[in-house]
Amino acid sequence: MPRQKIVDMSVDWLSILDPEGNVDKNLEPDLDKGTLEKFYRTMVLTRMFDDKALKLQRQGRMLTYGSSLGQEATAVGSAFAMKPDDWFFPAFREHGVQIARGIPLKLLYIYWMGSEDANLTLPQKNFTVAIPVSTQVLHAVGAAWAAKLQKQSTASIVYFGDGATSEGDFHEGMNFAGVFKTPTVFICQNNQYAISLPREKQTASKTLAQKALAYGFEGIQVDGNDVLAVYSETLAALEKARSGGGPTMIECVTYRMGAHTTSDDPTKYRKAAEVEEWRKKDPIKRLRMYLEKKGIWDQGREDTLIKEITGEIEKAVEEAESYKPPIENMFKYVYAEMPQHLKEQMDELQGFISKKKGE
Amino acid sequence: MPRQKIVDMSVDWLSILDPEGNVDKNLEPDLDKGTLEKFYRTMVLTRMFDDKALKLQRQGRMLTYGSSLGQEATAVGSAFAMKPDDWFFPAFREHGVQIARGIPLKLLYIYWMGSEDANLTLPQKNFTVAIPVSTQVLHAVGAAWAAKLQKQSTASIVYFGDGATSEGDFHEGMNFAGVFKTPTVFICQNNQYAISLPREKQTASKTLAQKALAYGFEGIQVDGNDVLAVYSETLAALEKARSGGGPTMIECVTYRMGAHTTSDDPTKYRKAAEVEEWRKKDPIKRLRMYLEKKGIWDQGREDTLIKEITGEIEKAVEEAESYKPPIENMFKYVYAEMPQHLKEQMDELQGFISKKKGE
Amino acid sequence: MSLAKLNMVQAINLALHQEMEKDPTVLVMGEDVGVDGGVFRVTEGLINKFGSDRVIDTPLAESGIVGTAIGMAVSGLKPVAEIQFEGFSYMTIDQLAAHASRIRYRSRGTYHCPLVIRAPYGGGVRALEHHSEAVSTFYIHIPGLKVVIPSSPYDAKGLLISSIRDPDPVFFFEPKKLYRAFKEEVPEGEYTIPLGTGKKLTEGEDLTLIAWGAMVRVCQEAMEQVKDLSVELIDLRTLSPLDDGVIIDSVKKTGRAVIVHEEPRTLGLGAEIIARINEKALLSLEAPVKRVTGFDIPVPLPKLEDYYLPDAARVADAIKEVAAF
Amino acid sequence: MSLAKLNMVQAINLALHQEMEKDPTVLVMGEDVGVDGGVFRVTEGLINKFGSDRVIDTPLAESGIVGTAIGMAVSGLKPVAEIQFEGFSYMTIDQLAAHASRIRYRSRGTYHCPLVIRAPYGGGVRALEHHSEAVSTFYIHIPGLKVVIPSSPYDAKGLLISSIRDPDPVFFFEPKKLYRAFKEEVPEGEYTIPLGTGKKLTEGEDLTLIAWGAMVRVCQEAMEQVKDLSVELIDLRTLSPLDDGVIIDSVKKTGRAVIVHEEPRTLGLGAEIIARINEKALLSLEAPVKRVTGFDIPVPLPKLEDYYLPDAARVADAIKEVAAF
Ligand SMILES: Cc1ncc(C[n+]2csc(CCOP(=O)(O)OP(=O)(O)O)c2C)c(N)n1
Ligand SMILES: Cc1ncc(C[n+]2csc(CCOP(=O)(O)OP(=O)(O)O)c2C)c(N)n1
Ligand SMILES: [Mg+2]
Ligand SMILES: [Mg+2]
Repeated sequence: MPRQKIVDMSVDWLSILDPEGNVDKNLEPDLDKGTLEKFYRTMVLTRMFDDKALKLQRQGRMLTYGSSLGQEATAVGSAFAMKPDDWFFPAFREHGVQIARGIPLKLLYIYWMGSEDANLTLPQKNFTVAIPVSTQVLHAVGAAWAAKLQKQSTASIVYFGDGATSEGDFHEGMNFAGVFKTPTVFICQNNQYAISLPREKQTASKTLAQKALAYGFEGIQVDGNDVLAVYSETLAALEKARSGGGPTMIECVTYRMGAHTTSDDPTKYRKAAEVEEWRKKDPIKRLRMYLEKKGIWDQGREDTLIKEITGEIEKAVEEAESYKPPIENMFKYVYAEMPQHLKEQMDELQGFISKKKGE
Repeated sequence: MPRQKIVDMSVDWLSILDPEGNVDKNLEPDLDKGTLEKFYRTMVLTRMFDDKALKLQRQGRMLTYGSSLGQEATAVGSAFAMKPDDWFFPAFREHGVQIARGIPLKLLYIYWMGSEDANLTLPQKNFTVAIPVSTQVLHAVGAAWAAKLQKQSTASIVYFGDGATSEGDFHEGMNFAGVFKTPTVFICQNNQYAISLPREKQTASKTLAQKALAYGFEGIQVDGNDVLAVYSETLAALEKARSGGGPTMIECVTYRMGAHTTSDDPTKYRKAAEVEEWRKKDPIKRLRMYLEKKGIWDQGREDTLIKEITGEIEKAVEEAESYKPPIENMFKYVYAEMPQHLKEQMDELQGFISKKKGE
Repeated sequence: MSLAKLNMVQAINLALHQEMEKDPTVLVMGEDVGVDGGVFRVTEGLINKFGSDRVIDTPLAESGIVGTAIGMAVSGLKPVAEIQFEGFSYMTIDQLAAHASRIRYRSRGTYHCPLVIRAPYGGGVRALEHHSEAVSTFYIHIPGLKVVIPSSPYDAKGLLISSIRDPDPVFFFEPKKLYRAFKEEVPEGEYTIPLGTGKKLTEGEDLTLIAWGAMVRVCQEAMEQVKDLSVELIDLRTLSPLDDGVIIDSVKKTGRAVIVHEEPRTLGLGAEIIARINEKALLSLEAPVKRVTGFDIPVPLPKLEDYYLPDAARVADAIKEVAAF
Repeated sequence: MSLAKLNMVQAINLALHQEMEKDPTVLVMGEDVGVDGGVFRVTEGLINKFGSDRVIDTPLAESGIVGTAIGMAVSGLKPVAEIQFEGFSYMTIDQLAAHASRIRYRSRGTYHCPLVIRAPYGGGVRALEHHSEAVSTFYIHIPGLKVVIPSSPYDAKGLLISSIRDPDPVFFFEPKKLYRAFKEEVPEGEYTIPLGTGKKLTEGEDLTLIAWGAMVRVCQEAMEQVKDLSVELIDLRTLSPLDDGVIIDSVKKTGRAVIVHEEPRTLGLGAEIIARINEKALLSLEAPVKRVTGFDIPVPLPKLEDYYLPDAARVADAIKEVAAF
């Protein structure tokens, strides 16, 4: 047969909890009350953490900051699918995952206030924020590969945006993962924009999930504002990874409700109407409706929760703001042992500082 | 529908002329005698050019050289589908394309004997050899894009190997091509190896052609030892490109019959039996059988052709070997105008040379 | 020629407008340069005027941007490609070092590559990691590439026009600290400043002070603190090819020099400048040349960044030390 | 300790064998390093001994190799990654500059990155484009990364073992011209040479001659041509961190220096060495330090390559010139 079809491929879409809080009974994950409350609490905490950060930034008390408003389901749903021993590799918008993974709020604020010292006590298996887009994909594949080579049944999970799929490192990482069947879960937070560039202009492929097929493994698209879908699919992918089934890419279809960062003005490139459409799909609202329907949640609990979280955040901000990094930390962590030229440079700086003080 | 198939994709395979020289009548391209003879002649010339290069290399008269033995159909079939005005971007194994595009044999030998001066008279729209694997993919996309922006109906065509598909630049180039619908044809010479790495270990995807689907455009796999299939498919892809239909990737399934380069020993990583299997699929042999069946070719013409080509090659080698590049060319072509520090460095070198001569 | 008071962003924007108007082969490309007008608003307004075929929002891929721009440049266009922050320019080094800078050489003049890469540059704006780096060394060390960095709106316009018109690839770095730091009079019309020429900003007898980009301002401030000394301030403007003539002439006169840069000290351009002084004016030197630079560490996040960047006090201190040697 | 006569390829191969045997976390990865044994046969035999989980043939992707190796290093392995030729190392600069070199710094010691990148290095073997380049500057200028280049089989083994055991990332360059150029006695057992230390190969009074890698041999040849002069030859061995102590001590004694390197002159390490001499020993200098280097051009293809590379005659000439100054 001289002309014939030799490859046939497809991509699925998954949603479980719709914007009105209705659940698909066949797909509904079996989660107890406590777990659901934890999901909800962490999503609300993430949103309030975020909101506080934006306020601080406006007051000049923080660096440029990228809000995760609207993406809380993707972050929290995937994070709670992980085990503590799984490696987590964030981009820069994964506040929700970091919070769910137990990184103290105070450290997150210290980082975004401008000090690497936030990471002095970073809990293990949580990697540092990656600013250069998509570079962390390779690290996650390497860490997963290491686990596999060391016969550990742990996985690694890496986060990146729709824009990140255009970078060479994304490609090289996906390909290594396919070839070496590394236990890696690729979470693409497709929030529809890379700064001002809309998803359709980022790539001509119909979905981002289908990119996985180019590397010989499965890609799936889920409703990223549906915490149950994100959780279920991540859980399955991690389980598959840990048991030798290789990598999976999960495209979480969500929306960046806020600006790209505090330096960005999204009105330049998108319509208010579009944002309003997505507001109806809010991930927290729909989880709350689901919990209310289940009788797990009510206004009283909501009020208590908000009060509790407000207190936590105030305390974290206070602690973070009082932190002053020692100058020598600039030199101390470049190498395990400080080489001669850095000693000289540190002395030069410290000499200069004391001289100025003396003047 | 909470779980549903949302993307469906496929890849085709094409062959027209089988290893015994039998043609598929429905797909057979309508080529006149002269054209078919030109195909054949150029394939034989490529093989003999190559053979001579290997001999010269063994005698220390050439640099490391990568033979295209066995890949002549891919090179020549695709080259004759181009128009002179289409841009051609080679990797380093595209001797057959270069020959078909009219680059004098002498220049090819000068280059592989170790001088950039080969390119002093390189015919326009033929780009220089790219040594770093897959980097040229981006240039081809850029050139095609430029043509589109300038409203020229020309295409660009770029060659790379199976190994090249793993590089970030391949990915970025394919993605740009998809997004901007650039008139680019991507010819992947899948010769089954990247030095020692077999195709299956390069990527876990079933075909290389399907990688195009990740960028939203068509990929097809053709029998790369079938000059008619390669020609037909390239012709169609170029025509589509020139008329605004965007890019296409063509995976030509072929085999590197020789070593990776003259520095390589393929017995370290592959079996003789595998090579023998592929010898049966030789692209030149099958074209010759086809021509013979058509009554266009016979032993007499073969003998004449070989003699003619032998003469051409001898002459080209002789001319190439007598070429001595002027030393100042090292400095002359770094910038349009030689900056002061290079003048000083050139003077330094020339002063030193004349001093030594004087001693 | 009429003048307008412009900051550096406006001056660069004006240069882009004018060059695009004058030469239909000039185009602008990069991440968010179109509809958004660039994250620093440097390309604002261009897309409305020239359309999306000449002001192109690209996918997020730095090697892709530079690599496709090379293909365009080779086939007759003049792309001005933006890399959003200097800290992501590392991803372009391969295409620049292996290709853009060698196309003329490798093809023996059959092809050339009139490409400009623009990127914001350097520290002092309280930014995230990789957004405060001074990365010139990587590019200065690539033969066949030119490297330019202006220190004022006037120079920015003139140097950018020259870069666009240059037939060879140019990396044009824009000191982001100066983007909106001050305005000055900039001619409305076109003018060029030749690449490869430094400029004496002041004449002096006692000491030569050498800087570029944002450090020029720091040096000017420092000079206010050492008014008793006669300092000759040189703004290099082009880092490659290096105008060692202006440096050597000055050092021959003053016998003393201080070099100020944000780049990490080891193999920052200061090293090369000292090497050239050593080669061409050693006997004139009355004191070791002193470098006031970034340290050999990653640029710290903002809480410690001020300790990293040379400031007027450190520079003034160095001037006094060298003058007193 | 018993000795064997080994060339540099054999010495490196032995070091890899021994470190892999000793430490189960050490692994080798790269293009063609497994079944093929490496294009220069440096990793020959490893896969048979240690299997394909510890000697890994990777896909063709340099950033991928280094980036995944970083992930491995962070999680407790010690990858020794090969980049097939130095001219393809440009593709690794982003992962090295943005990540490997900063992981300890950024994480404040929570993570570190014990990674070795090996690559053949430099010219003189009549190779294709990008196969003859000396690219050290790019890596020396990255704070947090170490750069090593041996000049002999003995040093290659000792320095590679130190590099593998180093808790920080090291770029280990192997001068390919020396791979099989000569054999010398190399101890069978393990030994280390501390990183960051240069070595005096000869004691001398008249002039300090500084080199590394393949240029050390060129310098030794040159010294044969200037036997009337007493030359102190220093082999730096580690380019970063730079052992300026051994240089300064020597120059203080001799008052004259010649630096020889294959790297393009502008911002080759020679510049930094001159800067350090200027800073720490200027008053001892009796003549300008001279650089004999590659020119500021792309390395020419072999027909002109000999004019590019410093050779014994050029070095001898420079020595005479500086000595006579
Ligand atoms: C390599 C690189 N290029 C450019 C940038 C500047 N930048 C920061 S975020 C961003 C967009 C990222 O888009 P996406 O991957 O979709 O993630 P999102 O911001 O939407 O979460 C860009 C261009 C960067 N950080 N890294
Ligand atoms: C970026 C880069 N990495 C490594 C090499 C060394 N190298 C030359 S050819 C080659 C294999 C290429 O394989 P493929 O793309 O399949 O082309 P083929 O040689 O089979 O024609 C390698 C690894 C290179 N030239 N460029
Ligand atoms: Mg996004
Ligand atoms: Mg191949």
